[in-house]
Amino acid sequence: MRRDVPIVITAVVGVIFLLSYFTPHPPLNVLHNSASDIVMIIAAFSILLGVLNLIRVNLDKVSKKKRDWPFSIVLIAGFLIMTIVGLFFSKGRNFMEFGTNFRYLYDNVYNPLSSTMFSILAFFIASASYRAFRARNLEATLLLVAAFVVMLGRVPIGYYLSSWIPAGFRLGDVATWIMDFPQTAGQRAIMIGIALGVASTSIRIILGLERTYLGGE
Amino acid sequence: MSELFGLWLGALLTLGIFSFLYKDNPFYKFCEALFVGVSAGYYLVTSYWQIIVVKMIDVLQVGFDKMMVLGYFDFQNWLPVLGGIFGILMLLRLLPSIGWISRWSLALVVGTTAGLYFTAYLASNGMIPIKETIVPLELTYPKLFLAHTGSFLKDIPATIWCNFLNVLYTYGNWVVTLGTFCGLIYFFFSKEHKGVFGGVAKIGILFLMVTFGASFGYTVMSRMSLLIGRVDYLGTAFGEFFKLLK
Amino acid sequence: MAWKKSPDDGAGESNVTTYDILRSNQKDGLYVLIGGVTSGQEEFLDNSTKDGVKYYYKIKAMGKDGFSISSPSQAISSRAQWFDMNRIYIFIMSVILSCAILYFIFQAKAGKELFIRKIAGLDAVDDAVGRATEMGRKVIYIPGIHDMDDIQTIAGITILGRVAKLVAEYEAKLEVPVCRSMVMVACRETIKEAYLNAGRPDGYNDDMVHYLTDDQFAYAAACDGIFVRQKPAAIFLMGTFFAESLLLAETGNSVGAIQIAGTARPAQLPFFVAACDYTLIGEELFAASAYLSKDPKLLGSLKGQDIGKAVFILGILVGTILITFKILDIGFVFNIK
Amino acid sequence: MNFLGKLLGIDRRIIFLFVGVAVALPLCFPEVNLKIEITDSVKKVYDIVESLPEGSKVLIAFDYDPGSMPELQPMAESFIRHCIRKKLKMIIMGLWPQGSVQANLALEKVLREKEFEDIKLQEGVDWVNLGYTAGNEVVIERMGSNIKAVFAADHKGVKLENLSLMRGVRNFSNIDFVYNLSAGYPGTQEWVQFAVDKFGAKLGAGNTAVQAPLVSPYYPKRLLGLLGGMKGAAEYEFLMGFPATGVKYMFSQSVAHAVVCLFIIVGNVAFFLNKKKKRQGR
Repeated sequence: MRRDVPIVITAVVGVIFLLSYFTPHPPLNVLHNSASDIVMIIAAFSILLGVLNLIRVNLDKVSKKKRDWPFSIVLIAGFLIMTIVGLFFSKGRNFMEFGTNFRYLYDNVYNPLSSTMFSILAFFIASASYRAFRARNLEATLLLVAAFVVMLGRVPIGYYLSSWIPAGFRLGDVATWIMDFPQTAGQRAIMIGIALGVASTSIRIILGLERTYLGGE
Repeated sequence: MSELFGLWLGALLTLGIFSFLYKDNPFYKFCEALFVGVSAGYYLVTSYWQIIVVKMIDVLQVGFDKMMVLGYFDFQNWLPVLGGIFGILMLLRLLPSIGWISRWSLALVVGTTAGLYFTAYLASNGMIPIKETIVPLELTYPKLFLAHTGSFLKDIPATIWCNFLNVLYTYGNWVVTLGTFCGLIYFFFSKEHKGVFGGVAKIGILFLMVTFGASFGYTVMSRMSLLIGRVDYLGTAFGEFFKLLK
Repeated sequence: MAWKKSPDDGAGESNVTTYDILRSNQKDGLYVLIGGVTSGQEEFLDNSTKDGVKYYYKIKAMGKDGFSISSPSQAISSRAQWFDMNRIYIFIMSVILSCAILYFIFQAKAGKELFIRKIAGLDAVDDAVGRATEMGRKVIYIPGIHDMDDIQTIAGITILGRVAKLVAEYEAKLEVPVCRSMVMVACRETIKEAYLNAGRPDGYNDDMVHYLTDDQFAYAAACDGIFVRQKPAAIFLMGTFFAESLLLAETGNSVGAIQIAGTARPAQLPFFVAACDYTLIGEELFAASAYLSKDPKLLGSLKGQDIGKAVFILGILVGTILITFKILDIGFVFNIK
Repeated sequence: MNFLGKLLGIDRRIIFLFVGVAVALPLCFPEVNLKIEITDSVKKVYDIVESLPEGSKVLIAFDYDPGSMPELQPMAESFIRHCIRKKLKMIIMGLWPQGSVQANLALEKVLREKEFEDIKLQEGVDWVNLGYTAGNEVVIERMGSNIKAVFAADHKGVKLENLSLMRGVRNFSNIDFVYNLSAGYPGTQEWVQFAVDKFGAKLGAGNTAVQAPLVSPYYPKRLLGLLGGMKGAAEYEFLMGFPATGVKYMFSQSVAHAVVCLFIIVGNVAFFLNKKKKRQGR
């Protein structure tokens, strides 16, 4: 029951959905189209597990006065406020409409935090390129040159640097060439490889060869 | 007023996150904890309203109505029950003695994924790139031009450069076919990368490096624009603040 | 369905601008608008039919000054098929690929030795875990930010199984902060099993895996905090990543951890290559668990993959030659409808 | 440790500082006027709008959310500015839920500008905002036969029949130009495939820097003009003779790029000098 039932479920479900791609006949086509919804519903139920874990870990920190415990209070408070406001004080299912309390919190707390975290990438991209783009060997040099040309080719400085060359042959055009040809080739090789890797992983899962995530007895 | 308060609150939190760039500090820890808590709440609320309510309860309601009013059973409307049942099985994790039943839900999800991804990836990542790679290759000589302004001697470097780029563009498709070929050779697992095979695989790596460099450089622009947007937001918030002080 | 162009189509002042398509269940019943096309076209595909039901169609030609309606068409009904002929080639490809993979799995099972080349990033796993043990610091494993409905996450978790076994053997410490609840459950099962197999079931506890939040940037913020405060000796990033890839990898780099990353998201690979010590590129991520397990059956599947690769390469070469010399365009074989 | 070694292992916070200053400082000097090379595809959009007679109807599709504001909002603003200058009628819609909100923000901002102080524009007569409708490319396809079948009312709930601007607007054949601001899916690709290919609409577009190369193959045949990223926004403002946010942002972006490039160069120079020194030392 513990070990074999899950393996059978995985195999049967896997084969059904594999075939459903080729069969536009009910009930397989209906199943095919509803698959993502079913999975989403399971995920929506299980989010409760994660959230309870989050609360438990942080309550634990507070009660045992572990390092940085006051911040755990902030975390729990943030979670409770957002959840209660969203479930009970924000126009029900239209909770994201303009003017709801939930929307206010989203716009003024969640969104600034999220977009700032995103924008920090600008700094990290600079420090990563300083460190990584050094002409140590042939591979690193190609990495460096491609990045450098594309980076410059897409802003006006690139234009100023190469304005002595007739239009159509400037830095921007070299950047376009790199993007259109060698870059496309590399992307395709990676993509085709991934398709094969996914296929092989799928088969291993369906055959029950990869099943660590199902645990033991 | 609440709008202005919101703007400043947002600006303060923005600064809190930025402070991490200097070093980890209590201000950042506060923002981080708040962010984790608020976003976990956000996802809980969204999953409830947009998935449990819209994708399950509403759909079942329609199925129920169809059965009651029209008297026919629509399979499609009852499928969410499957999600509900396995979702509840997942929650049995909370009871240690029968927690292992949740593996059935995991098995269902993993099986679905394995089945759907096999064909989806084979189509979008396998077949389509191959179809796009099959293009006629240029077999003629490139047209070379002597000078772009008429006087060859006046602009030798420019002319050489133009011809160089012209050749690159003319034989672009060769580069794509060759690069895809060598890149795929690199991914071979069951053959040692030695001799000619190893050489081709090496060229494959070089192509991958150009690819990585180019897409890195390509992304810099959009990341910078995000930062510009953020900094401008901070500027607006401070502007409002100083206006108030005056 | 198809029809003849209106005589007004493309002729002077009272040009037809659009054709509206009307449909009904009965010949003389109420006709409802279901779609339209611009002038000059003579075809329309109705995707909204119920199988087995008879339909009648009318065409309404719209001009600038008025319209005219055709008489009803013959009854038409659509019918479901058990096999989608549009997908015959991808079906053939699936069969070839599956057979190749299965064949080599069985070959390996029968005891045939298979050669697998070195993958540098995976050979470094041992060192990374060993270093963590020596330094007395943690190993942190991040299985991407997607849920179990992404095959990359599953691949990431199977690799976690191998890494966790090593960690158990070395008696190092492991922490897995996750971004999805189902992933939390799966990771716990995986690690528990790994500790059991390593003969250290008592070394495992549920708190090794903890959930943070579903949000990608909040998750990244929290992970960055963990990196900076715990200063792990090794960080694994295996699974689906989006923009947060560099947020994680660059902070991990700044605390001096050995980083091994792997993803099949081409857009994020450059950042891992720039900021991590080792990167598994695309297909290598899916091969990793087989490689680390050294299980002949799993290694057999890698050999099967290579056969698929050979077929694809052959397809590209033959197709290119044929089309270059204008003999035949075999692109339709790889066309997806 | 010697100077070169220090330079190679520079504290990344110094790099952060430089990037921060490079982004923030130019924003403080909006007066600086960069010379900008005008791309053909941008000029095309400008020329088409210039050529439209007064009272022509322009459809503006806002397919983005606040995440892409820095790049697309300046484009939206200058296009609206251009429309008001040319006295064109604007029909606004969004395939992204947030789109029509972005439109209102842009419209409000432009209407407050000094140039238009004396102009009184009326909603429903000079512009309408149809709001958002779910359905992605299907929305475009259905608009091709009848717009009223897709949008029954505008964003405030006013019936389309009661909006004088919408009288006589049945489908794309009654619209003189479609302008799409896109940050992904659904966006310009879908507009080209459905509005242009199926219904022959005249389409111009503004895209984020990441999106632009994906749609640039459509230019110039199926897509009549294209603005790409902040540079595109700046160019359009330049053409309008009204340098605003786009130019300001563009300046900031250029400096930031230059700083990153300089760091890469410095890093490599230090790397080679260090290698040479080590070799000599041995």
